[in-house]
Amino acid sequence: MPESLAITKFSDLANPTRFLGLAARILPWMAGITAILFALGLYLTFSSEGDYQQGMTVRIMYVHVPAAWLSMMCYSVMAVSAIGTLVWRHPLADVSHKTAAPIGAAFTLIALATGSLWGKPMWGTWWVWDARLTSVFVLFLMYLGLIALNRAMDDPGKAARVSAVLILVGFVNIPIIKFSVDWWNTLHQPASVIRVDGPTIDKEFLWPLLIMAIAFTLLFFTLHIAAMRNEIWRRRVSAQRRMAARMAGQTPAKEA
Amino acid sequence: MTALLLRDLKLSIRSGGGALIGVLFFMTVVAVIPFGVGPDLNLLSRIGPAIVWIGALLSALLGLDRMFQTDREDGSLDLLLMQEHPLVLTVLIKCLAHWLGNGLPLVIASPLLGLFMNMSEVAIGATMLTLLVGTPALTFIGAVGAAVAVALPRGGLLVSILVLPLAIPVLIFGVSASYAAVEDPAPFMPPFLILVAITMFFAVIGPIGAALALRNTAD
Amino acid sequence: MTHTFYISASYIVAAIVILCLIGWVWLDGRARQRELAELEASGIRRRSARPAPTDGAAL
Amino acid sequence: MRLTAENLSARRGEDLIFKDISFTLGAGESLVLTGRNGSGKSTLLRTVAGLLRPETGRVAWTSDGAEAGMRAAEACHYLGHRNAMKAELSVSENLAFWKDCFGDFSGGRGISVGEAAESVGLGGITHLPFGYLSAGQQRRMAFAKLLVAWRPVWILDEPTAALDVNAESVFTTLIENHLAAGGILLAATHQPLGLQNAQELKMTGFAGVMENVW
Repeated sequence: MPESLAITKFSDLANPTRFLGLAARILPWMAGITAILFALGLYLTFSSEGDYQQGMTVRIMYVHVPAAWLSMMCYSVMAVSAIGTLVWRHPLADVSHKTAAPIGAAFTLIALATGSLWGKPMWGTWWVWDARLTSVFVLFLMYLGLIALNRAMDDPGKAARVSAVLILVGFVNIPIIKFSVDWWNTLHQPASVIRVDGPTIDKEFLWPLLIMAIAFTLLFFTLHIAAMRNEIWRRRVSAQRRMAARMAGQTPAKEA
Repeated sequence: MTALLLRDLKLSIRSGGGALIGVLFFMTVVAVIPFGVGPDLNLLSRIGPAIVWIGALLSALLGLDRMFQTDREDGSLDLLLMQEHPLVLTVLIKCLAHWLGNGLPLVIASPLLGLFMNMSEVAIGATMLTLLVGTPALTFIGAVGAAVAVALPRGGLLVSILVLPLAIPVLIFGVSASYAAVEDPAPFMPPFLILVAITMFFAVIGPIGAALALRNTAD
Repeated sequence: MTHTFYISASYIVAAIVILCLIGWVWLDGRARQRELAELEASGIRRRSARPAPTDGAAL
Repeated sequence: MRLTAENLSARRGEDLIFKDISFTLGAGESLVLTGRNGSGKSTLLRTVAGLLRPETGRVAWTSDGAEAGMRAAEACHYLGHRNAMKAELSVSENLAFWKDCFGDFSGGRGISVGEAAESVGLGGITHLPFGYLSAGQQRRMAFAKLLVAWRPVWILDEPTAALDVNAESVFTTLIENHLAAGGILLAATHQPLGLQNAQELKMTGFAGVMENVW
């Protein structure tokens, strides 16, 4: 098969079989690099000094910020896939946004939990209803709602289109989360890494944070590709079972 | 009978099951309260137990109408009615399975919502405990409503209307026990024991009433 | 409570959630592969894989 | 071993569907109800199965081992229009549940789930979710439900609807085996089931409104 040439073409990546082949090849590498980055990141995290203002608790940042970043990036990935579903009617796009939802929910949960654990010593309370926290919580509910929607519908194609519409409508929440700390005066501190005028954060914290962020991002993509592969397998099993049911009807029934 | 329990549990977990949706509804209902009353943490912690209880009550009502409806639609209910086992026992098992699939997740999710309402640790513990004891009563009361409404089109709404007034005592004693745990002069045990008594009372009355209704609505 | 408690708690929570996620993806994949193998064993194949089963299609 | 109905009458809403129907069926005997749509076949079957309260009369089951006052329904299998199987569960989960729930009635034993599926001609697909099956296959699996637990009386409401000729002959064979084993059959049908020496009861439907009540 002349696949070496065609593999570069996006349209051929569309072929689930081709995707499975690619996934099988790159998944071990991605998993390995993720593990190495996590080891390095965690080492840097625990060897760094505490912040003079926030003390040792600044170490929570190295989990909290990457998780919060992923909770938004995952939704953006889902939004792109949703466009893929609605505009190009791409079967892999369906699979992509369906499988990203549980992963996104998990990372949002980490962001909420670690934020809460950071807030208790800093602000003296587990939870406040300020703009940033509330909008992230709404994001979490949206992830769960999408999971429930996908589970509630029998026909995966229809479920994918309906949830794609919902994902795109819900995308308005992402800018609200990102800019909530600038637009409203909240307890949550403003962004210090991704800014127009360059990061304000101290170099000492920046490196571990960056490495942890890259490690988390790679972890997300590894899990997402693996989950997509599972979903493709699941649909294959389902298709083959349906076919098996049809074939059993055609063979002459045995006399009892 | 274990087979029936396991089957109903499997159905509540597999696709289309109500467990996840109930919890999600619970979280959403409680999460909109601060938007309505404002993010004042002191106020929220004061009304917290009541809000969590009302949220749990509404979410428990949500899945009730499906309790016998699905079995009726595919004809399983007919076969269950014909069997040798007393119908009361069958209904009791179905209630138990329904509570494990829909009520227990609410109890497990309640501490999280307690944190969101800025409740103290004691208040969260008390609310969770009262929900653990009180939600079975909601299921047993709901079973009667679900059995009465089983043959009706759009029975879901009717179940809520039928069940809500009966559930008020559960709400009263559940909330007052939760408050008694945090507010000093009031003792915790009397309302809590009344709540236990209500649950045990409905555990007897509910299945009997539901069995009676199911026998009489068959057509 | 000390700050160490909050730090270790948040790392533990994150680790538990991530391990659950990895475990879910891993076990789900294993289960799907087993189902495909069972179907294969009972003689049901994808149409494209039936004439000459290749690596990718037979997975 | 005898299934007796005495002076049965039943109504739907305010209409009296039939009145004063009596029959007695012994071991190996069968009764086939015929008649046009709405003639009360299903109503009679549901009354015998104990799912509808008869207006007058009673259904009784008598046999050596049976205790007095036992509901006749406990000796019956009922296969209605609906299959009583869950689309979300696999065929074997469905059948195993009903096998466990029914239990065997005294005087016989049910066969295993695999054998039951085999005898309706669908042995290889019990691991599939019930919802994946076609309407005819679903009906056959619903029929397999009668085989997993022993009941002397089979009450079948249009058992062969949605089935092809081939499957019908399978059903007829299974019913004949059941009768040969000392079973009793009560069936409503449009198509002839091809049973030898079956009694036939022609339902006419609508025996009048309840004029004596109002």
